[in-house]
Amino acid sequence: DKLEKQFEDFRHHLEDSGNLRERIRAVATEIDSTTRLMHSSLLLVHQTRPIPEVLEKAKGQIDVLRDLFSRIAEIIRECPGQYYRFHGDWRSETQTVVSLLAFMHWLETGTLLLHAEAQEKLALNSSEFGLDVEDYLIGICFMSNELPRYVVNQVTAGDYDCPRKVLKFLTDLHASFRMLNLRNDFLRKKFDGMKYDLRRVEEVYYDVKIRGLATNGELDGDKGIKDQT
Amino acid sequence: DKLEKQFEDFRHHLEDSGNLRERIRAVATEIDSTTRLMHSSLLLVHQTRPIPEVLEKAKGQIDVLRDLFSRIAEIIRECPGQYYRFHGDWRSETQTVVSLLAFMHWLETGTLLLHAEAQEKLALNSSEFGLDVEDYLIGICFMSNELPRYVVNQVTAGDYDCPRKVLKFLTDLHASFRMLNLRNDFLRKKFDGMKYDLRRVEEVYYDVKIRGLATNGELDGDKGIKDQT
Amino acid sequence: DKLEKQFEDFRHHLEDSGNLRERIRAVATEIDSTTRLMHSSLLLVHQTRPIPEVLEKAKGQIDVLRDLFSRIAEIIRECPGQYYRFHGDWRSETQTVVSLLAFMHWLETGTLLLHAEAQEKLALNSSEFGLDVEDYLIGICFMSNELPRYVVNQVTAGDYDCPRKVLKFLTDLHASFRMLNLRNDFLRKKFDGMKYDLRRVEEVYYDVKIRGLATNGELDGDKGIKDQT
Amino acid sequence: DKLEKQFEDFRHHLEDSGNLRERIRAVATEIDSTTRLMHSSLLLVHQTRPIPEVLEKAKGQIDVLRDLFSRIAEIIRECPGQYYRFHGDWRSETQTVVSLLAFMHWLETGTLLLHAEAQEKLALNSSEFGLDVEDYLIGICFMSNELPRYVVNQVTAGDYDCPRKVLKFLTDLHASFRMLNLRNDFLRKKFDGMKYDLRRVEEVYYDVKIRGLATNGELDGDKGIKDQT
Amino acid sequence: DKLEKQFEDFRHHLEDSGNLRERIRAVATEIDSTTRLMHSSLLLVHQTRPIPEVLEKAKGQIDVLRDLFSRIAEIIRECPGQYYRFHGDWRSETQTVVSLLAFMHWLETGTLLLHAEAQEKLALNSSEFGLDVEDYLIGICFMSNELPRYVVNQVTAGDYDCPRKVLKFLTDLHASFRMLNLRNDFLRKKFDGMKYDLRRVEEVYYDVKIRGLATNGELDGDKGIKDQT
Amino acid sequence: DKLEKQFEDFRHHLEDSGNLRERIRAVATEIDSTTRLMHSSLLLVHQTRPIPEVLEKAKGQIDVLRDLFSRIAEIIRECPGQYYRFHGDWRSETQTVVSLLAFMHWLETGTLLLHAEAQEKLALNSSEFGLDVEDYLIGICFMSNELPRYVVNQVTAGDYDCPRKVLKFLTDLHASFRMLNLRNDFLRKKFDGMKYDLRRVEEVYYDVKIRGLATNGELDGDKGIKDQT
Amino acid sequence: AGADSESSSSSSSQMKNAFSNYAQYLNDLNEKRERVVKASRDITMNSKKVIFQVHRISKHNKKEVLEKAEKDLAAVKDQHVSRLVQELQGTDFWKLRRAYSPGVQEYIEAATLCNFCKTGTLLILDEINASLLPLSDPSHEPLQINILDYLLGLADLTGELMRLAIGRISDGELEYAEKICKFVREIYRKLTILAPEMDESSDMKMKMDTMLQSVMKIENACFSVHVRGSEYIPLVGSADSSYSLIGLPDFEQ
Amino acid sequence: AGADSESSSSSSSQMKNAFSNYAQYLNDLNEKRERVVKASRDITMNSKKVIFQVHRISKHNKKEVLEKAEKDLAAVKDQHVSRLVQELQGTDFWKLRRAYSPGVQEYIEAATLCNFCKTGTLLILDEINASLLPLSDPSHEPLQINILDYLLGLADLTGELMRLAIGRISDGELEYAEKICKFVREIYRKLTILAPEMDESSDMKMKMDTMLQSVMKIENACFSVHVRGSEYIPLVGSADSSYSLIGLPDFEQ
Ligand SMILES: [Mn+2]
Ligand SMILES: [Mn+2]
Repeated sequence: DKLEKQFEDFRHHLEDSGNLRERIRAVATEIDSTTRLMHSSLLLVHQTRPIPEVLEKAKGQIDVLRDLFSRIAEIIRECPGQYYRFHGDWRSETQTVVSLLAFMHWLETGTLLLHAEAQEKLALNSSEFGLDVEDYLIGICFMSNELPRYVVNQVTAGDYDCPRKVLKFLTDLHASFRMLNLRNDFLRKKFDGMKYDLRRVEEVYYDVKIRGLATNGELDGDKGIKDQT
Repeated sequence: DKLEKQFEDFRHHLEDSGNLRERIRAVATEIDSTTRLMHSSLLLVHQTRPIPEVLEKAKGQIDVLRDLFSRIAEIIRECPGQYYRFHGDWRSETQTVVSLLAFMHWLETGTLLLHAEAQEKLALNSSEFGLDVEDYLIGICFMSNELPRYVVNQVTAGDYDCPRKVLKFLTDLHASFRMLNLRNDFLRKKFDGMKYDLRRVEEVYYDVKIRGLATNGELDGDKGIKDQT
Repeated sequence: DKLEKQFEDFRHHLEDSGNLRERIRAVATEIDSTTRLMHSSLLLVHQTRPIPEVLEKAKGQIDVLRDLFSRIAEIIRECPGQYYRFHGDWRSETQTVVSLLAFMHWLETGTLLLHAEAQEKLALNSSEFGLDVEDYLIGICFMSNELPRYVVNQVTAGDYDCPRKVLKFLTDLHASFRMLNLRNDFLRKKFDGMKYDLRRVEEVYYDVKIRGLATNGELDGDKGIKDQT
Repeated sequence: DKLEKQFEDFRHHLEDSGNLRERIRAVATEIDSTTRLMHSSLLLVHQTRPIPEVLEKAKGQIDVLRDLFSRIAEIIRECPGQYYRFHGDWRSETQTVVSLLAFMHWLETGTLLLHAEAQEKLALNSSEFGLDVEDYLIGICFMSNELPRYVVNQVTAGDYDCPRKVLKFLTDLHASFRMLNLRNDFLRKKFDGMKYDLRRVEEVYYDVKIRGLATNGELDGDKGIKDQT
Repeated sequence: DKLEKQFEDFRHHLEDSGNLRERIRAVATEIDSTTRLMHSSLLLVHQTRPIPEVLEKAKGQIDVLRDLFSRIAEIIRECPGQYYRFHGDWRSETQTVVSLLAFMHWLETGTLLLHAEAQEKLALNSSEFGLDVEDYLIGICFMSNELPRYVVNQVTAGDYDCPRKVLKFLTDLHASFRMLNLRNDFLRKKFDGMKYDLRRVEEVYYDVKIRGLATNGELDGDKGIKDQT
Repeated sequence: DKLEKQFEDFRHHLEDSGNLRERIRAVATEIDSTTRLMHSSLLLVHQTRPIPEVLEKAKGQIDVLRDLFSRIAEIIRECPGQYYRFHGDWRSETQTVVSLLAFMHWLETGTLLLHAEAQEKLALNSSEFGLDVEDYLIGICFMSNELPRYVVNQVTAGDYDCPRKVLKFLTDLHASFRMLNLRNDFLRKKFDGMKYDLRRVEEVYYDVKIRGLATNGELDGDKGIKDQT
Repeated sequence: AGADSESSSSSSSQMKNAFSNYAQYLNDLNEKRERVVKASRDITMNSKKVIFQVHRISKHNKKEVLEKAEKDLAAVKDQHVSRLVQELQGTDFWKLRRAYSPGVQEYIEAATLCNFCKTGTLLILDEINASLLPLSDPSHEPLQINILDYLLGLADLTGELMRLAIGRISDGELEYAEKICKFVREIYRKLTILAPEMDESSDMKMKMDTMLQSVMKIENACFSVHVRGSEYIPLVGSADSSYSLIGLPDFEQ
Repeated sequence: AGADSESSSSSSSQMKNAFSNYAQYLNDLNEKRERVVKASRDITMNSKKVIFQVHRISKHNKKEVLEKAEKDLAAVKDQHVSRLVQELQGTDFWKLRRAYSPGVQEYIEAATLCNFCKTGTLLILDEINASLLPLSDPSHEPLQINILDYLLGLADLTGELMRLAIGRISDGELEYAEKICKFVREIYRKLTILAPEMDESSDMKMKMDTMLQSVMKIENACFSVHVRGSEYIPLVGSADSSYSLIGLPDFEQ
């Protein structure tokens, strides 16, 4: 009868979305492994290995990520309009991806990886399967957390120009975030933490400055972190 | 520059979705008021007022609900593909709506309001703006919670055949739910609660039966709750 | 300087209001003791002592209460307009007072003690020092919590008509409360609890009815709880 | 060097036990599915289907369970002495298995499934891979929770001798449990719940007795629940 | 009868394991006292007492520990295969033991105390009664937490080469841990904390370096912390 | 009858002790006000006012405290042997008193206010109405919490020798506390907090030392905080 | 500077001395507390056994069961409560109250339960305290249980009486259950007035809630039996002299 | 029975009547509360914007920034605080305090912050209340902020001052930071005495903890700059007239 038929349909429906979710989680787990590898490589930057060398290994994984995201996109394509139904299953991993890509991009160019550029790197496409703006922003906050440590270790290794560059970058980034009217949520909390990163970098810049160690490059005429490599 | 432009865009984006969310919440609040009115009318069923009279008032609100849901649908139409991004903002109200409609339908026909029928009553349309299956199922669980009280009051009022009918209905409903492979989530918890409703109705049926009050209608040859009206 | 002066003034002001609060608290503590005595007397109703006897002792305390409230009113008169500044210091005691008075009134008359009647009993006066409506309503909810226990013990003592009467009263009371537009606050929570009282009384009535113990007084032709006294 | 070697070893060690745990969890999930099937079949006992028919389907799954447990045993054999390291990963499923087997056994024989018998049914072996005593006891408590419902439904279906038998069985079981000195843990809490099952069965027995419906079989000379089938 | 016999057996079983657990807990409490004595002695290292003197007193307790662990091993020998059943009763104390031994070892040799070495020091034996690998790793994390404080106090005392050595050690240790695929459990949480230790040591090294206080020993040519004694 | 008499007696007894408690609480509230005044005066030490000036005002309150404690002693004399029955009603205030007296004493002499000295200052007498040792110890812990802030502000004000002195004092105090066998209670928790004070002072000393700001007074040849006054 | 160094190290050694006194004080106190806690635990355990024994009561074995229970209770007093006497001299009586209170409360629970079963009345505190006098030799102050522990024990008693009532109903002794019901209601009523006046009344407040639950459980059970019983009478008639509301055989014998 | 039935149904209809009065009362009250809450939210939002504006301050733009902030603050008062006047007549001033308190506190925060930046002193309550007088027309009692809300707002002010101090340090204005530090310490000291005397002091107790954190953050920042600065002087000498402790360009302009 109709009742049985309905519940039979529901069973299929629930199983299907259960399977879908599992498939997504499986890919998300792979993304997690990949980012852990990348992160491990990138950590060497704190031991002042040359940046190109450090980036090389990490870059090798971007193709892998691209492939993994395309697999999620493919899965989502099976259930049009339900991107946000399953979003929670891959978002935290995506935020980590953004933070790593943005860190790499910054090491290379000294500039912020834009949302559009992040999508491009991951071969995503807003109209089909895009990068959620809040995930992007949270990822950027995570990246900011790495910078104080980077600056400290760079100075230790003798790169006295680094604090100036990072300070300029973080100051601009912080100002940009302040333009946003954030709700009282996770993103807001992450953003609030950014000001401590800023303060620590200011201190290091000051330490270098008073010792006459800082080169006299103007903060405005910044030429990117890339110069140092 | 591009950075500024990006954050300017983000600001608009965040404000837009904030506004959208507020508009949805406003409609959801209205749905809540409407269901409270309906619930108040339906409560008279426990005072054994004639069912048609009880239903009449509640039915009058269905048009209002239909209108409210069409307003949410309209809002969602502004951001295609993001139904599930905002779903949390109206789902709990929707579950209450389903529970009331299903209770009314059962009072009238003695059968379960199907998902398709619920959509129809609310003039929803799966392909555009449908009723989420889990919301439907949770609503049905809520309805089941009303039945023990109904049975007790009906027996008090001298309707000794009611427990048998309700037991039959709940047993079938419970069996149908058991076909589903539920995840360990809210729906599962609600469904787990249904077994207490079932047990209570069994006890009332037992009370009636042991005293020889039950009519000898067979459980199999049930003709629905509607007969009593 | 004016800064010092301001903080000095503040200290005096806060000390003054602190003293006032302490005086109020002292009276509130006495109200508490008095209501405990009353409550203890009223508890005898569960041992099916004759109602007039039970009420007599409790009634003796009403004069005491009246006096205590007049003392609070006097204190408040010292700080015109600040009734609600100190309201929190006697409101929970007042709610208990209302619940006891309403229970006594119901035992005697079978009807609900109205707000105006409660004020009258306590010799309060809305224009000067009145009974806050929400406190009154909360007190009524507390009274409702006593009824299921009362019904159970009355039936055990052989009064099989009691459930019917109480059910009628509680049903009407519950319906009256549903007319109120409650915010999501303490009163709402208390009112939500009333439905469990109602359900419990329905079950007791059911237990009595199904065993043919209930007299056949119709629910409509209720003659009030007072008849039994 | 030694450090690297050690962590390399650890990595293998942790991966191995991670894999092991996953393999165990996979089997435990299968046990869960199997018990859900069994439970579904057994629920028909409340709809008074003939016991042999009900048992038949459920019994068919015992082989499956035996096989699943042998698979866990096999896995555990790979890491001798570590039964209790992974015990938490299958214990809750095992408790459910015990409760179902004990219920089936009781339906068939009217007696308690002993620990040794439970091991036998599952082809377990204390010296290698046994059934933990506390898991067994918790499973028995779960079974007891099913009995009041069973009794109510049996009486409804006209089996008036059932309450006497169940009461005798539960009374003995409860007395046996009281011999144990339980710590203040989960098992103790489950056991504390058993007294409510006992009380409910007592009430049903009483209901039947006062109506002269109970057969005059003596409680002492109980011949097992099996007679009724 | 069999039922009684079974529960009689269970009573013995439960009492026996209760006693066993109590005996283990008694030894664990003694381990706790001993480690507190050791810890007290070791704290003097922060007051820059000569390391050999500091170690001497602490080393005196190792024999005591060895003896206590042999007592636990003996108790466990009474119930073969149940090491992990009672593991929770001594594991937290064991982790502290590992952290102290590892700290002492590092002070003496500048290297990490390996798992095998830790077992040796405590006269444990993997095949009978070994040191659980996760307990060892957690203990190592605890040790890492002591290092930032140590470095700060050493620099204060004028040992400017210490940060370099500790940084090298911690960096390697951290990298080793990163090889492990940790589950989301207590160990993972403790390991996550290690990165704060690392960061703090980097900062101290930075402070020393930027002021030209660091000797120019290369990070690679580290000769161990022992040199300084 | 004797039952009534007993409860009547109890009521009198409890009312009496309730009154006593209220009288004690009233004095305790006055102690609280007094210590707040003292605390507020002592806070000026962070603004590097000359210590004698800061102490003067606070010292003026000691007589008041002495008087208040004698009033509690007098009340307690009414119920011999029940000191510890009411202890909870003044202990938290007493702990604050100890912390302030000990802070003042340390500012003046650079040494710890001993238990006997604290009693003397308050004109207490162990044999009649003494200062509970645990209250004393908790008060000392509270005092330790003030020291890091004090050191920071002293350094800012140019006193570079302060960290060394405070570190010496705190290290000794911490070592002394470690001699105590603390149970797992409030005192233990407070003492555990002392290690953070110690660590913070070590860090401040480090900050001063690494910049060559510390005078080269040796830690062993400490001349006490008093010198600075 | 030499003098200073001396004064500093002497102040430091003064501190060490003082702290070794504090350490001694705390060690003594902790050891005593440990002994009191152990005694309290033994009192609790053995009082619980007495309570367990009382619950073995049935229509037919009342006398034997209660005799055994009373003998056991006396043993608890002589062997374990007695251990508290020399520990709780002077201010320690109140200082260590937390350490022994659970045991004493459980003892009160057991003693009052036995007494109720035997006499149907409440054993009052004076009587209990009188029974403790022989434990003390003349050189010690006698141990006298305080009102607070007595009342807290009484609060727990109602829980046991609830179990007893349910058991008696199962056993057909409805009147006995009703007697318990009255008794418990009366205790609840009395404590309603006293509870808020007690030291640290929040514990007691929680116990009052539990107590009301217990009272209502008894009332509901009596109600249940009553309405069920109402069906019984028309069936068998009141002539049945072996009338028992449930009349199950006594499984627990 | 007929009469009884009448009396019963009349008592029932009496109840219904009474409840429709209660319903009216609650509806009116809720609507008023809703309006007050909305006004409070608007005051909060706009006061926060004023505070935000103040934080845009730098060494060089002080005057413009503060002028704008003051203008905005005046607008908050005229457009939003004014909405409270007719709502809070009579006992409603205290009855609805919870509904408007957050907004008023935030307004206090903004007003005192502006004033501190301009004059370096604390704006006192009398002055604030005087500035509110023009809002009321003669037929109404004037709106006068109560002490409690003023003190609660002051407590929050210290958090903003902390942010301001940190910003000033980054900007090289160490002396300004030290001035803030002194000011905040003084407020903290004053509130130490008052806080426990306030109505419902638990809120304030939490704020006091936060305030102490803020004070210490400023102190630590001053300490940090101080010890770092100590290294600066030997390097560049005090002759450098463009001496600035950090001397970063002002990014926020
Ligand atoms: Mn008990
Ligand atoms: Mn703020």
